Amino acid sequence: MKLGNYIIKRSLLMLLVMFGVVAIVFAIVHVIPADPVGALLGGNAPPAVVDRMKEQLGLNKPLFIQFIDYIWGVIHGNLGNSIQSGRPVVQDIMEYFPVTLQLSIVAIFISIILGIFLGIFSAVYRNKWIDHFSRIFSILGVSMPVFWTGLILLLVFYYILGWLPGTGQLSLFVIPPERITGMILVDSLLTGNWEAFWNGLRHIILPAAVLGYAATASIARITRASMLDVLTQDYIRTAKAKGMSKKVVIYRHALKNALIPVVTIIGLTFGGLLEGAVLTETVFGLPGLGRYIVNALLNLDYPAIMGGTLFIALIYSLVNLSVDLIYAMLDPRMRA
Amino acid sequence: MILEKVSEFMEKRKPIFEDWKHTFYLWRKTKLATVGTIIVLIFVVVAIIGPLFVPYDPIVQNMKDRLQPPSFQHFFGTDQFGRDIFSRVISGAMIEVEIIIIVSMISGGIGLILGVLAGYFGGVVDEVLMRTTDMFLAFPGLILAMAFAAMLGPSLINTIIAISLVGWTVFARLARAEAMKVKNQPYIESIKALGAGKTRIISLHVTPMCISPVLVQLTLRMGTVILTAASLGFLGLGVRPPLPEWGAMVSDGRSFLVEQWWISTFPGIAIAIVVLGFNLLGDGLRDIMDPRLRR
Amino acid sequence: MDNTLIEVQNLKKYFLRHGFFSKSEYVHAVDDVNLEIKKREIFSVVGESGSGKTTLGRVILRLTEPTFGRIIYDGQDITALSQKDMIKFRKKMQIVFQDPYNSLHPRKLVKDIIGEGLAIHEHLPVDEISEKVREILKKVGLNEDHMFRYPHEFSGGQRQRIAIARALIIKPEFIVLDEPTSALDVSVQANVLELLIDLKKYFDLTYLFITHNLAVVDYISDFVAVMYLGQIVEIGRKDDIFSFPAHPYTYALLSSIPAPDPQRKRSNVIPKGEIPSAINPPRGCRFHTRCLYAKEMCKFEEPQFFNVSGDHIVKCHFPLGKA
Amino acid sequence: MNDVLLEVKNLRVVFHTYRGIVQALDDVSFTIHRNERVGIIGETGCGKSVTSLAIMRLIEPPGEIVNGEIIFEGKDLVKLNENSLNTIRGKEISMIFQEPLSSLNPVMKVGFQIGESISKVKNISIKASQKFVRDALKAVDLDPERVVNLYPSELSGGMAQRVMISMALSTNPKLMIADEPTSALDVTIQAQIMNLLDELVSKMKNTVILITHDLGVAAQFCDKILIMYAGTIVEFAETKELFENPLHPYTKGLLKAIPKVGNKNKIVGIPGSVPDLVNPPRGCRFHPRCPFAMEICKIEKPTLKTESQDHLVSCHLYR
Amino acid sequence: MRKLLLLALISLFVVVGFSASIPKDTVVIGMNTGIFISFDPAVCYEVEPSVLVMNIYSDLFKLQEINGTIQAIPELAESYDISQDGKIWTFHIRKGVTFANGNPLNADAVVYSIKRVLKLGKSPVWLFESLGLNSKNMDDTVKKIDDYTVQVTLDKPYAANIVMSIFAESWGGIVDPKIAQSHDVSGDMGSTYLADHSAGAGPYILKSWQRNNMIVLVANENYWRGAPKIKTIIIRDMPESTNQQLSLKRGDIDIAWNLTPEQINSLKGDPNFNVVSVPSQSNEYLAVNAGWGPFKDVRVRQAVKYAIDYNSIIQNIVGGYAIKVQGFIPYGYLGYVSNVPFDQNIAKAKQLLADAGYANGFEVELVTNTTERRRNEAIAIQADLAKIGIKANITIMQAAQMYKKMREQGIQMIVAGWGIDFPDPDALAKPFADYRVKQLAWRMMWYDNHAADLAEAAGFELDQSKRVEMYKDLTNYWFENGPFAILYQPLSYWGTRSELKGFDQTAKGYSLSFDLTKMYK
Repeated sequence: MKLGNYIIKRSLLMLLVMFGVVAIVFAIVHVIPADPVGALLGGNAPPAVVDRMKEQLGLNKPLFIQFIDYIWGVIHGNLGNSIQSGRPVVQDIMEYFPVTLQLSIVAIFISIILGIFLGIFSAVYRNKWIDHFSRIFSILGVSMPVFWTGLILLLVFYYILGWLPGTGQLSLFVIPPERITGMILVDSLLTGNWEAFWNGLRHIILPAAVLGYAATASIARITRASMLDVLTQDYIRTAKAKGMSKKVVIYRHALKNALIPVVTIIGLTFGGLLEGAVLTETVFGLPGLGRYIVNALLNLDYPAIMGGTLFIALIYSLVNLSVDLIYAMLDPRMRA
Repeated sequence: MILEKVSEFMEKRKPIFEDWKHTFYLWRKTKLATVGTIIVLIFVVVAIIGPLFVPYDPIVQNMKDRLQPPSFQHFFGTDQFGRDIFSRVISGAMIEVEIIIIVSMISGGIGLILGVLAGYFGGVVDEVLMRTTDMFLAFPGLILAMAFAAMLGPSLINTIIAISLVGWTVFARLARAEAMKVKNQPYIESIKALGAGKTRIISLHVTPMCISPVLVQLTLRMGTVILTAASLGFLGLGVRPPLPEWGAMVSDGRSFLVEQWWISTFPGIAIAIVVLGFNLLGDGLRDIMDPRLRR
Repeated sequence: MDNTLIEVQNLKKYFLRHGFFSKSEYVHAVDDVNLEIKKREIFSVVGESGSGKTTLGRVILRLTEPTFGRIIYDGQDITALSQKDMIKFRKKMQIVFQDPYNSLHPRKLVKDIIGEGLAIHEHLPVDEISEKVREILKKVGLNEDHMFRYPHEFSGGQRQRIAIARALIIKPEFIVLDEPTSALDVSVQANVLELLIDLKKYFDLTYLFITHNLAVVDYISDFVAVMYLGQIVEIGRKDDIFSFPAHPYTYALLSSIPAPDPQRKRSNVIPKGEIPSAINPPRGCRFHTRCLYAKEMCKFEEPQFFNVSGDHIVKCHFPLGKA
Repeated sequence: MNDVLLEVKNLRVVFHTYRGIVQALDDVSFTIHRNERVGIIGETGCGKSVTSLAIMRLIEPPGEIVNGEIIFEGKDLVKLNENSLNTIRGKEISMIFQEPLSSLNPVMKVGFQIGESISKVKNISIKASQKFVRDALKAVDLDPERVVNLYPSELSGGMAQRVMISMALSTNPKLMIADEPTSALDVTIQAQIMNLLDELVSKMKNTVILITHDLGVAAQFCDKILIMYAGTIVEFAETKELFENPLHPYTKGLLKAIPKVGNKNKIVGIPGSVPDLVNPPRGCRFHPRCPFAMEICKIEKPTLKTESQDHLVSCHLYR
Repeated sequence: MRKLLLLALISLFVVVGFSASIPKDTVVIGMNTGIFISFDPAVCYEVEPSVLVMNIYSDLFKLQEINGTIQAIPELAESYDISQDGKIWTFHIRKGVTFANGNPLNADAVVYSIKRVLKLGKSPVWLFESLGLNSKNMDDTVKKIDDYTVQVTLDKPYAANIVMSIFAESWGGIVDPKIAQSHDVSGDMGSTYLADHSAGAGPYILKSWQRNNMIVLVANENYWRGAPKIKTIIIRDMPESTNQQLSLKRGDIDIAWNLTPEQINSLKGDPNFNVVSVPSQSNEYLAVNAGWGPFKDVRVRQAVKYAIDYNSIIQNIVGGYAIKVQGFIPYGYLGYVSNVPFDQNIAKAKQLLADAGYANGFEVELVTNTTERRRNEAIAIQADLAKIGIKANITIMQAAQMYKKMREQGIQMIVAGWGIDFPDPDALAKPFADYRVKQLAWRMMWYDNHAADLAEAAGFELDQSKRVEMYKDLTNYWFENGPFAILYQPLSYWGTRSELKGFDQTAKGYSLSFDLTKMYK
């Protein structure tokens, strides 16, 4: 099996990409004419204090040296300390990321199910009203600003109807599960804490729905296109000629083929979700990586910005690598 | 005499018109594309002539009339500065159009050129370009746009630059894929066999073929551009006030959502409709340009 | 006076094939081919898919760079030329592709497609180009109204005529015809073949005719080369080959053709099995895996060319009719 | 004794396109008897594939059967609902196609795809059908143990067509339609496949409709040949009769246009090109290209008439 | 597939419906905690977290609002002596006070805590340094006399109120040396640990802090003044004010911390809610760069001050939650000037501009940061300035960028705020008038020696009434010449549920003082 070689090759390329990401972010962040120390100290501190603080943080060294130092640190698994919190960035990420991951997973689950169903309906009933409806429905998801949809849903489901909880990951007086993965739902399942599980599930519905709905359109669109494409293929005609029922033709013969390109889009969509998480986490007050990076950006916390983006880039690349592998496994043509 | 010439000319070029007629027919057949086109047309028309007809100045404040609910005086109500939201939404259309056009030209242009070059030449050129797009693709666009916006300072032009710099990669990939497909087609080969140079082949023959997928994606992305602008606004990195940019209006009005819902709702609806329009149009264009449908 | 237009010496073309999971391999598309094309001749290359006949045609025009070997055009080694110097040779040699649907730019008008060569080589004013396009259109049996149409409005035969017109407008000496009629219906094929024969006389052309259709080869060619898995297995005057096929493969090909005649029954000398992959071609004689007459020796030793008669040569240990 | 298996009456199929309505099949009628091998011959766009798809009721929008009956063993397939059709497709009538590789589902193993057909006919699970699958593969000279677990992408064109044949014949259908089964294959492989098909069909006594553009293939395989032109049937006769005594000018032209190995006669193409079926010529659809065209040909549509014993032709020259 | 959909629907309904009211001894606060960095008193410098630090740690002094002015009163320092020259302070520490864990609070702890701030050198250190204490001289200047006496030597005789105020702030919190040292990581004196743990003697103990999520404080049952009535205080992170508003209305939080004026106004008149507002310890100002172009001319600066519609800003932008103050000394402070000389007077402003030679106006860049209120103020000011022909282009910047630009004297015009570091007019006169301290006046290039001298002299004036006069003189001079227009003194406001009582007392003196023990239900 040459799979190993392939993975090694891809991983090396990924390293290169990561290096580029670091370089780009480093460049962007450091040409910002701003002063993270100033942000840290607030407006009142006199200049002498500012200078001393810079020295403490090593921000007065030449940029090139700072870059080398940073790369050196990254190689050793050290993303530096956050200027704001003073804690190691790695520690911060490990604390925040599970929240984002959990949110993204639930969201992508929602968007995959919704997207694939809408896509199939659209394709099968092409140019009928079902097609129009499901396309408009899915496109509406990408048409509204995520934060606005989030607030409206909060208003309706939390404030007016009172069906779902508002903010956070758990209700106040629910005892959180012991931290194992950091993902509340997983941890509560692992520890058998059912109250926390149901509560956590209720809390994640709104943000995940908002996020997932926004990602639905791209999945629905590719499912539809791919399904339409597949339905005109010769092997579908063969299946029909074999006397297979419509259901078997669509779900057994067409869908399996149609889903192959959908898999690739899921990787890209995942990237979009991480992006949308920035907004959703703010609206729903979730302690995730998105908010962490936003806060870091707003305070120009260099190490946190770089560490956070680098990490997201890494996750994104890993997801896409696995998507490519899954793709190859799903499609026998790639194995030949 | 001239009329004859014209009719002769028309007669000769009938197939060209036929082709357009075909396109038009397909367009009319794809109902959602029709809807999308109409929305986008209305949007553009409103952007161009709307400001001439708005009942109030979109920028001048009138604190006496602040936070008025929708009424006949103010169709969409007024905001916290007493500005007429209807007028602001109408005037804002032009800003969106500007953002969309400039972003499309920058990111579509960069993407098309780089993508075609990479796709046509392959090898090292391709490798370098693809790794670069990987880098840009690897981190979420919004965060990158935020970083750019934070770096350059929030303003209309910086928003545009930020979104463009993030957005070109998609087009580069599309153009590259198309160029790779096209360059091995017999019709390009025959031009090569005729002795055409690389410049000629790329500019006259390959690039035109790569435009349509880029164009379709651009149309689809135009909606996203508005949304990204809105998201930047939400994080406080959007355009400079007091410009009536829709995204900024939605995000500025969001703290009034419970009591004065109209402030952010109307621009929000405007965004949703226009983005929907662009998406429908883009989907439709994709269908219309689909060679399988054309044959 | 030397009558040879093109001489191909030891031509090889290997393609690198990247596997997704597997390691990269070489496809031996053209493997050590030697041939000579005389002026004003129709030289046919015949073979099944994967025989490398198309690649051979493309390499001769340097649309694909050869891996090894020389191509001598009218005494000049064109493999050594830079792309820039190649341009003036491009005027002399042209190609017509098999697929009439993809060989014309779908977004260009016929006049631009045909006029392209003139636009590249002769910097003529638009009117003059139009005039020449009009002329050539008549030559290939189309009319001038067709100038302002798009390719998709034409039938396969008409498109092939357009492609021929495009090749002819720059007055080449040599044309590679890569399966020019394979995608056409028989009734149309006959017309296009006739056209090609007429044009050859009119313009004093030399053809390299690539096809899998032996009946067409028999009809049109002067000289025939039979290819199998990247190699030429038999080469000679058309009548020699068709009357006295020496290679078992040639013989098998001939007998596989279903004759449009209910009286003739199907033959039993059909080669067995599948065509092997050109990535790892069989050792020894490449045809031995399918050959009905293969002996032990064929598996290990690659045959040399054997001169049957005159310029009829065959690459086989045990040529037919020799025993 | 009623040995009529399939009777097509006045079949008319159109395709709705932006340019107008394409009249793909115009009033097509023919009868096929049990155990016959009928070749449908014609050039691109003559409607031969449309005919076969119409028999399978596989005409999809924008195509539409607007008129006619397709009577298969007494049932009019045009009027059947989807469910009843599915009991006929695959079981009573099966079909193989021109592009064997793209006609197999790329993500399913060969064994599964053949098993699917068998399981449906025999009403057993796909798993249980596997032993029949092996038999079916053996019948087409493939190594069952190896091939069942392959994906179509791992097959060569010839092997794939063998798989298609085994799939089509595994249910022992009464009628098999082979739509250009060898057009995409090399001559040597084509000969193998045609020999195989001949052998199998002789053994199982299926009725076959062979659709091809290659008169050679048809000549060697079929008992009867039906020539189509521009959506109409122009001639229908026993193979030998047709080649020895072609009646229709189109058939004659076709035979003259084919280059034959060892035949030094000059080949002659048919002038002009196939008409646009949006606006087909009035009268006989062949008249613009016909060397014998008369005034009546431009006005009146000829009908398919019996000229001599079992030799039908549609031409005003014969009345 | 269909089953999946059904399952999703069912689970949705299972999930629907919930309620959990807040217990009586618990208070839940909704707050944007995005900028929270640390609860270590030696590190914490931001307004909201330092409010909590003040309730986790006890200081030598305490700030309290008495009769409308905020004063420093003895807390852990039962009494103090000041030497004749005003430089040596001796603190007598209250006996019998223990930390929350029972460890004794003594002179060692006090000395340790002060030295800890100096040694760590984090954000708040400059306030101690402004008294002449630093990490180099601390062994001489901060000394333990006996177990309950500490002596601190300053470099200059600062006014007593300044010194006491600085020791009363969050950074003056006394840290338990045992806890701090036992969690020392490479010499950080426990500051990593104390970022989210507590080691104080205040009324509350920091039980947990999940960043960007939730902070839990529990009552310190050993608190030397007696355990507080509210046993648990939970601060939930809610970055969106709309979310806080909804949660407050739903009863999921007791206090909404970051509401907009409109949101708070919507609570008024509803018996379920109270609106609590107190004067803020800060100024909201517009500043122009006295070293840049037209603003070099004092008349142009005055024109700007006359162009602004102060009333409208107070009414419409901050919803009335502001006190109309125009001097730099806020309401409630020594030297407060109630005189408001500026009101919008377009004609006068135009005249002043014309006199200065700018009848046709000019273009200027108006910088402010991303907070919504500032943005709105900038937009309003932009409109006002347009009326006198000045075209202001608003540039919104990150705080970090804005301060950087400001420190480089690169700003033409800015809308910002000044949070007061300690409750003494000196904390305002110096930055706003004395360019030599390199704070606001310097940043806006107002190199006015007269103003600087006055501000400096007033800082050392020990006679109270003379000092008041000096500040009044300074203010009047500053009104005419200064590059600042104070827009207003903000009121801080909160929306609370009406079950919660005593929050008005709690919030008094915010943000310099905030006493959580005053709340009850």
